[in-house]
Amino acid sequence: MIKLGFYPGCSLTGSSSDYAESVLALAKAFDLELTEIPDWNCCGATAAHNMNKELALSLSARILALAEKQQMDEVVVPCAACYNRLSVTQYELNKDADLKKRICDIIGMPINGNLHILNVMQMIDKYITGRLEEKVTNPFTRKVACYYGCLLVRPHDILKFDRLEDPQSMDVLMEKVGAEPIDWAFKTECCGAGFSVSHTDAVAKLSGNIVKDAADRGAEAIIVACPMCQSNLDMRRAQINEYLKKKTDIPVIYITQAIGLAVGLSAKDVSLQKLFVPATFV
Amino acid sequence: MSEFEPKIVAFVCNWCTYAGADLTGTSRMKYASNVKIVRFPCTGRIDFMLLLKAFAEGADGIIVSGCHPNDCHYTSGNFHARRRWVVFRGLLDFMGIDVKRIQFSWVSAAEGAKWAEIVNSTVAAIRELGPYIEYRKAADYLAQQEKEVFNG
Amino acid sequence: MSKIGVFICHCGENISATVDVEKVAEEAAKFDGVEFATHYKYMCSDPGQTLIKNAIREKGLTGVVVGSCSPRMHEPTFRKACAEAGLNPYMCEMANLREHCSWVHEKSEETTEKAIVLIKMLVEKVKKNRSLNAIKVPITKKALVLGGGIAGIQAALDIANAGQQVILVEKDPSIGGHMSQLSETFPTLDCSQCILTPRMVEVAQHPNIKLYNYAELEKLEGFIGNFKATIRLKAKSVDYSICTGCGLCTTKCPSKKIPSEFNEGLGMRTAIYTPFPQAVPNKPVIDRENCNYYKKGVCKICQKVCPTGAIQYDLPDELITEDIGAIVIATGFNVLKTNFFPEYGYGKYPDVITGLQFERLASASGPTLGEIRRPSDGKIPQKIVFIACAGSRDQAKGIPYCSKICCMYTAKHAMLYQHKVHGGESYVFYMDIRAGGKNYEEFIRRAIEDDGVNYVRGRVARIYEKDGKYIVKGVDTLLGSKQIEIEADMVVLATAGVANAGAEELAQKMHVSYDAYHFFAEAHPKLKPVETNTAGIYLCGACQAPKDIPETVGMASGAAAKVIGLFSNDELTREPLIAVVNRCAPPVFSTCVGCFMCQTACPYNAIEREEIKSRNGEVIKTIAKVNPGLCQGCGTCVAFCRSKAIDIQGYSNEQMFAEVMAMLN
Amino acid sequence: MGNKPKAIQELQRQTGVNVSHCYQCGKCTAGCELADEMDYPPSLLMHMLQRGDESLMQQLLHSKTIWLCVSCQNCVTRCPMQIDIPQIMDYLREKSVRENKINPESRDIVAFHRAFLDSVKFTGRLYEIGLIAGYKMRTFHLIQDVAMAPKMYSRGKLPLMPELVKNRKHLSSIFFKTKNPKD
Repeated sequence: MIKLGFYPGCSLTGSSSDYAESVLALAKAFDLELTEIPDWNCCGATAAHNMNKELALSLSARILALAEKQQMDEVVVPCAACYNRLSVTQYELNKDADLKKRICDIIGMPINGNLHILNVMQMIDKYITGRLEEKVTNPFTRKVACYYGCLLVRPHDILKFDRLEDPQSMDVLMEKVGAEPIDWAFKTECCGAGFSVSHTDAVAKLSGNIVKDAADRGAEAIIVACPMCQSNLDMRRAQINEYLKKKTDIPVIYITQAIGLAVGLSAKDVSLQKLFVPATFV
Repeated sequence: MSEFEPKIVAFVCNWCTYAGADLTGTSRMKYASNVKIVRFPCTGRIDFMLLLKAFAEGADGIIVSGCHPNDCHYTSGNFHARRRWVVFRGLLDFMGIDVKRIQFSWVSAAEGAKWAEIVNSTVAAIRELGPYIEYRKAADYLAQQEKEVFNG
Repeated sequence: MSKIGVFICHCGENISATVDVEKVAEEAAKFDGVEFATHYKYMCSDPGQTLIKNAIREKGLTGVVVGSCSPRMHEPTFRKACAEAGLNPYMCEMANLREHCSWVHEKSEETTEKAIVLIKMLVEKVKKNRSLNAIKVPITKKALVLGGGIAGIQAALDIANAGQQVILVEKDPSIGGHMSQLSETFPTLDCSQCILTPRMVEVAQHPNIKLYNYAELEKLEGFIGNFKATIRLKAKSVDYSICTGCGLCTTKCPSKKIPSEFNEGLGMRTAIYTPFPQAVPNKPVIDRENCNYYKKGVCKICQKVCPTGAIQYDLPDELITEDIGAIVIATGFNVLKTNFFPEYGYGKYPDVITGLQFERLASASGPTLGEIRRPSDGKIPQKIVFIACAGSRDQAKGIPYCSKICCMYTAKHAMLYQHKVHGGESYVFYMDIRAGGKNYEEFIRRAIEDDGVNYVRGRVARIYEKDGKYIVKGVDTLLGSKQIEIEADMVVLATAGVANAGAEELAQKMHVSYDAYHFFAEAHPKLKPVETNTAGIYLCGACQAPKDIPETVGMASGAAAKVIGLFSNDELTREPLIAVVNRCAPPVFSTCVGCFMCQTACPYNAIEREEIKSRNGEVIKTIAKVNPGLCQGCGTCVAFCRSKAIDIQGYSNEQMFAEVMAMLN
Repeated sequence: MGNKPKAIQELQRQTGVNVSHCYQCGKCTAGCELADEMDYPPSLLMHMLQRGDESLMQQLLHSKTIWLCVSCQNCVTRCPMQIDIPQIMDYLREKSVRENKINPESRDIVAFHRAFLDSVKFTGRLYEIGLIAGYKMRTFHLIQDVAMAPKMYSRGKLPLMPELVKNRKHLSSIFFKTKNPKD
């Protein structure tokens, strides 16, 4: 049993509980033990760094400090936004000793700044890939559009994950479980992110373009690894369809759900029933 | 302390820093007159024993300057100088000579302003550190010791 | 006992305005060993020099110190004056009272004081100076030109036409370079091949030019006038002395699917090939990596069909050495073609091509015989987008410089497209139009005004494919930064001009410097544009920076003129400021202990081993010896020498110590 | 940095971005997902900062642009000069809030951010019902998305009780110490 730190983030306790459940189910299936960072708080997301940089850094810093206190070496952060905020915060604090001191004073906790922050692809790549193909019992034989969004790959200098334009990590994993990833044009375009509530029109447009391109190119599912992307593409489908003036029914599935299904977990295990746009082919 | 005018020796290469210092002149930029330049063909030529000699003879500070890395007129002389400087710095530490008394820098033929800046900042830094007498003291002491040994 | 003369120059008022020159002369006269000291308004003027010469003769001076401007300015002047008066020129030193004293300090006692110390330093140095004689070296009157593009061709022809011998080395099977790939040339639109091929033939037929195609410089030793170049003649597998160039082999070769370098991958070639029909020499080589025989051991079809029996599979690479006196580097450039533009899909989308590929499409001798067709499906693009500055001026991609030629060739491409595809629509995305050059601006205007090319000021963010079209997402910054999207059939990237892949290695082989982008560095950006920092090695064309044809040709003729100038003498004079290893009487012979640390430090391989032998031939001692022809006088060896056996003339240990001591005491 | 206007010097000090680096190629705007909704697209914003004019700075602080930027980082990723425009956006937003210059049309967005932070402030984690309630109170968009709530609830995506951080004192001290005077 490999033990890893785990930072679910707020969305995964609420509107994206299906993501959390599928991550945990997949981890369990591969003997990974994910331990939550005790008493974790919200990373501050877009709101904090839009309004108050110091607050944004402090909120994320507290999480890093708590993880370090538990002597965690690696922390799995499935939410792309949290993954981004935590990585950027650690980077900025390591870069600027004065800033680090100031932030540590604010949170009243020390920070070393050598935590390994893993997104879901990195977790799978590091601890699951080797055993993945042999465990596939129910290949996910669908044409899929892997959608990365902004926060997994940018800023590249800090995250150093995959390549910037036309990233491949999800495509490679999906191929391993029998899917046929398509080449499409909106892999890293923004879905509208934090405007989900406050500027729904923009979300409908940006997410609409993404859904349309995937559907036009014959994808049967959009694969994601970010709760914001998922909720915008899935839960906002009504507004999207209105914008597109067309009914699209392509489901938006977390990569952990898709891989989970492929390795024999049930639809219920990976909370597939929670999708707004149902995956009818499963 | 304000009365103290440090003596500073600058060991520079002919192609970059000497020419850069010429440019400082042609641009009529002013700097402190404490620094006097000794011209070498290349920083690679600079025998660091000369630096010790300069301290022994009463220098309060030293500037060593040549072409930027990769710009050496002789391709690699400045790299040798840089390596030598790294080793030499360790030696200075060991001998208890304050490394701050030596300013090692790159000034190209186009950096007249940078030369003036380096001279002025070095003069200010050395003025801050005060006259350098420890080395001479040590040298005198050693000479004395030597004499005693030989005389018996 | 030294008899030193000190001469203080006022330099008009340049020195005397802040330095009390009279006092300096007065104080200098009191220095030990100074025979005579004076000051004068302009020491470099004729009367000033006469003053020095007379003093040398009358007072019998053994050394001279001139306190005036920088020695970088007038050292040759005063040394020459001394020589004319019978004093060894290397007994003259200059104290820099102007650039390092009067101009950088205010008028004050300290300034005068500093001037006095500067004079004292040089007086003490000159006391330790020794008479030196200039070194004479013979010159081998044969030039090596590296690279057979238009730069190399021009340089070789100019040198050869001046009656000197030239060896031209080209790495590819044919000379011609990038210019032979071009369709038409700006700003006149005359056909590139039509103006180039006669020159190529002239090279092949010139009695003074020896051409080595399919060859590369392996090693370079020696120094100006006396280089020794080792050249690798890559195995061609074809005996050129028998081959008639009939081309039968190339038509019968079964490996036909090799992307042609000449056609930038848009056409195919065979394994035994001449790159293009007008190649010089027009004889084939076998590309061993792609030949069936070399890969699988069977085939030999070319050998069977060859009417003269010229195919020889077991010919190895050959190394030859040539003595040469000067080198012209004309190795050219390349265009960025790697996977550098993920946002533009270059390498992923077949119809997103480079400017050089477009040249091949537009060329009458190209894969489409001059018709503009999409590489993917052969359709004629009805809407085409050109993107300028693809890679250039792009710090993020590591190329902050402007590639200089792209503005012009992009206008040319758009113009050619409009001429060839009637009713076609062309767009050029640009940031600035740089059209400095005779008739260049007019050319751009013609593209816009007469041929109706749409120029859009802005950069393209990304390109993606949708239903067989390429969606180009750009911006028009002149419409208040308005986004625009063009559905194009084809996209041409004006990719940056970059240094050749092997440029760095070649530079290191020849000891010439290069810049951060691996372009070779000229000795002076303005006044020595064709020289390198290494004497006897010259530069021309795009190996120094991207440049167009007229500029390249001009530079090539410039480099040729330098070579011809050098060869107009039989001997070369060099400054004797070089290192020497001391020698003394037996049984010591030299304080050199033979550790050869100096050898590892020397950037010029100038340190040799010298064996000292007894009368009966036994080796008593091996010591270092400096080759005076190779030594450039950097002195790095001097600082390395543990036993103080090696010293450099003009900057000897004695001299430098004397200077430092004089300054501080 | 010497002769630049104070406001631009301050911007450079805070963000590390030298606005002079921009040469107005427009690649940021070309790739920006929201540029067509912005009153000043990113490249225009950069040029306004380059001019250094105080009235232009005021226009930016009052702009919709700064609130429309979703920090997707497309611009900086593709910028040939690697100019960190999202950092500038963060800086201008914070300044706009501090100086009370938020564009009226962007109030919804700001209201959402505030509601978000409030929620975090009180519970330590985001409590979505609380967030939406707070947002609605601030904007009076009372009926927006009411249809979604039951769907979310039925899928277990909308817990009715907030998750609470135990050490809420620690959280409020962080909020207190980083407090923005105008907030």
